[in-house]
Amino acid sequence: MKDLDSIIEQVKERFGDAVESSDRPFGDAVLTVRKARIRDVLSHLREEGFDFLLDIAGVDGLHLGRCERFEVVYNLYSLAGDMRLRVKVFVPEGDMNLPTVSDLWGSANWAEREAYDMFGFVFEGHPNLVRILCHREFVGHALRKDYPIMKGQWATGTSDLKPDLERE
Amino acid sequence: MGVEGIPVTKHETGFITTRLDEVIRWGRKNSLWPLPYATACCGIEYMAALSSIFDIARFGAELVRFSPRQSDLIIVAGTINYKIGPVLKRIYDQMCEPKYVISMGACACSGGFYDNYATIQGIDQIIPVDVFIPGCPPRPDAMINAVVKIQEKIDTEPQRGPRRPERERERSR
Amino acid sequence: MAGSQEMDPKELDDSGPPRDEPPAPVELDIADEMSLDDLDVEPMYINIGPTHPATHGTFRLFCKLDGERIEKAAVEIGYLHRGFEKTAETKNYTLVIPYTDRLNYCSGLVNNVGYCKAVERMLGVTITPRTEVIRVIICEIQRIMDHMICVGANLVDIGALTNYWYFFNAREKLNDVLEALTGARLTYSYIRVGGLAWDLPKGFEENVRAALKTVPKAIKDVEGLVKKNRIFVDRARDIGVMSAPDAVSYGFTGPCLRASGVNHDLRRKKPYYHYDEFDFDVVIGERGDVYDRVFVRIEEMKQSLRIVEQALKILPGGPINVEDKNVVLPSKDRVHSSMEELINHFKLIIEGVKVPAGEIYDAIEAPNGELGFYIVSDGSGKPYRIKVRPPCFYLMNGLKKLIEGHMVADIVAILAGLNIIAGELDR
Amino acid sequence: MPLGLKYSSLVILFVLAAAIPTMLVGLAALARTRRPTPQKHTPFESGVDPVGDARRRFSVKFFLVALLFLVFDVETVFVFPWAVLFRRLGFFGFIEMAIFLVILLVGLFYVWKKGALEWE
Repeated sequence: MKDLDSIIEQVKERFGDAVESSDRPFGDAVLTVRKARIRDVLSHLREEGFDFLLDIAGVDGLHLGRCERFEVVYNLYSLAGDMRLRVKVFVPEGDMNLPTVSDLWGSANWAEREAYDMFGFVFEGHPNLVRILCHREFVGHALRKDYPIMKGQWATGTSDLKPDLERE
Repeated sequence: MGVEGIPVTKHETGFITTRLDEVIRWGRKNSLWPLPYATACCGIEYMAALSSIFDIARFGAELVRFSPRQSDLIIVAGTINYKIGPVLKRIYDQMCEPKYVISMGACACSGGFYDNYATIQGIDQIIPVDVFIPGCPPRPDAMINAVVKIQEKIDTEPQRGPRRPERERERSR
Repeated sequence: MAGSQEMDPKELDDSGPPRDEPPAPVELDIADEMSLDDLDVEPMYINIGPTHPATHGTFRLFCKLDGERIEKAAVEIGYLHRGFEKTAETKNYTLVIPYTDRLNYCSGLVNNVGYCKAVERMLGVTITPRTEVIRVIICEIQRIMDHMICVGANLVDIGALTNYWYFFNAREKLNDVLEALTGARLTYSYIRVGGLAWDLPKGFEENVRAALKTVPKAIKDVEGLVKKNRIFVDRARDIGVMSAPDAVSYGFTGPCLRASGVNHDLRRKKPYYHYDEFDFDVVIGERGDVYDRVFVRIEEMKQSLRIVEQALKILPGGPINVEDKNVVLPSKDRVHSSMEELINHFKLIIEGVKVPAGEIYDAIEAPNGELGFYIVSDGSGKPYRIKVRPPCFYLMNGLKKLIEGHMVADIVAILAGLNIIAGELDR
Repeated sequence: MPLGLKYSSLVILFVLAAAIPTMLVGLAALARTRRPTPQKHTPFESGVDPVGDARRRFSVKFFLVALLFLVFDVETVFVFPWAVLFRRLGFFGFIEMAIFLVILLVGLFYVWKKGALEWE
């Protein structure tokens, strides 16, 4: 099993400019990848032994003053090599779609639905991209920095799940 | 027949006479079947209240029914957010009269410390509530005290005929 | 149509076939024209909604049934979404601690420890040995209590009610110990960034040992009732089987992953807080069905008992808080006496702990699995973004694959085996 | 013994059988507070909008299970009167009932082997 640095080196020279930077804040390995090649990097890492996709975290960097506003963080873990790696993607506000990875890992299915529900990332190819936490009549995306914290929205009824059966 | 709390007149031949209302009140008071609307942490404290140490069975409220048709006391234990609001409203509507509501815990009473876009700030915005229990989560004895308060409320109400017609001001959204 | 000869009765009685030879069988070839599957089978849609004994009030299943067998299922959650992550962005680091209590409310202290461990690593603060061992003790006690609620509720859903009483009585004894320590029964908020709120009360060790005596007895009672019980074995064996590769792909962690035979336990893989010094073994199941999940949890309770015994033996003395003035509040008497401590006290309270800018992911082995906190901080006293990695979310993600093909009655067993806690599921 | 007295226990049985349900329902009708609302008449489906109505075709296997239950339930109905007179019937009654039970046991094994008890 290769160790973490050699895998990062391998990803760097294989994908070249797609890998923007790789640093180690507080000791965690983080790889920042360009949006265009995110799916290839992730499937490559999947073959490298990162069989756990622990979490997909969306971040709205409105006040952090970064190059792009949004950011999606894939949190990977390799069971055999006991290695943790975070792959970050910067997503501009205008173009929010990303390729889905729900066919690589089963856990991505709901993680992407939550990122869509909370931030509005559109994951192309996701079998059933609908809201998961807020109710289906919710307008807007709750965890964006410009969404007022106190703006509650009433739900008039419960959602009909029959179309969900076929899509999933 | 030593059933305390019921005004009875004893006759030498051993049978008693009492008003029908009193018997109905005694029956209802001591067999409140709760519908545990336990969504969050208060649900665990509600389970503790059901367990044999705090033992809510002493007050007759132990038989937990999950269908609104068979329950006459709904205990909302936990946070009610905008997604489950319509469900709670429908369950309350489908309960048969006479029905009582206990709002258990700060989240149910006033939204607790979740004052944000997701939580309904108090279930009395959607259903009329009889007894509020403060606390996050309230101790099981506070839960039992609420059931006793409901029983006292039953004591002071007419048991037959239209009940609280004016109270049914349902601000359904 | 099928060649049915017209037999008029007159001809039948005199020239009928001789008595001993049976009449030629009439082949009815209706069967092969109408095969079974073009009978118009009408699927039955059933909704096992939020208010249902099996769903503990907070999630909803919509199933397409063929008789009793489930063909397709749609799972909907979000009925306890309380906006924790949005509210946490408006609170400073210390004020978020009571919110983490309500994530997995069956074991509040483990969430506190997980959150504070992430923040402490960001601050670069190493906590005192006494606090580490105290955190290990209360985390293991909470693990026992969480498993008790899960297994108790699981067996109630399957129908074995008495185990619920056995476990809840033992749990009350443990809860009294933690109530003496923290003052609360469920939402403890006892851990602080950089240490603990206050030190252990006198006689804590004896109370813990006395309370822990009731646990093996309760476990023995429940195992006696359930381990070889024909009904339970039929309801739980080979029901909701999750193979190891699928469990890994769906992000299963904790008892449900170990029940599928994968040896992954953060306390062994990435030992924190002296876990490598305690000898306990990681409990592994073989088939990954409901039976294994229940009994992996029961075995884990026994291992946690061993850990607490060993931890109580090596409990060191010394301070419980880090000697770092911009992390931990100074003690009250010094605040009243010296001006500089007073200023430090107010600065810490109002602005909160100043965490250096950056991002971190730190995970802890919670009773349900790997509970991780991904914290982004912009250097101010308030966290910029907290993303919780809830183990239940990914267990629930795998539920659809678990129940399809099973019977409606198995949903209840599988659901309860996963121990879904809504506070952590919907945050 | 006059005719009426001989069958008096039967008459009392019918009177009780008629009296108890009517008394229960009657008292309930007397004591309850009646307030029919449209929401109360919608079917309860765990709190969400009900899907379809209850009059749907369902699998024949349910009918099979119901039939099996009926057969063995009626069997127990026959066993009760026998059990009451067990002493007086003596050995002859025992043999009679044993034959009756064996026949039904054969039926049960047949059903078991045919797999009607499993759901599939």
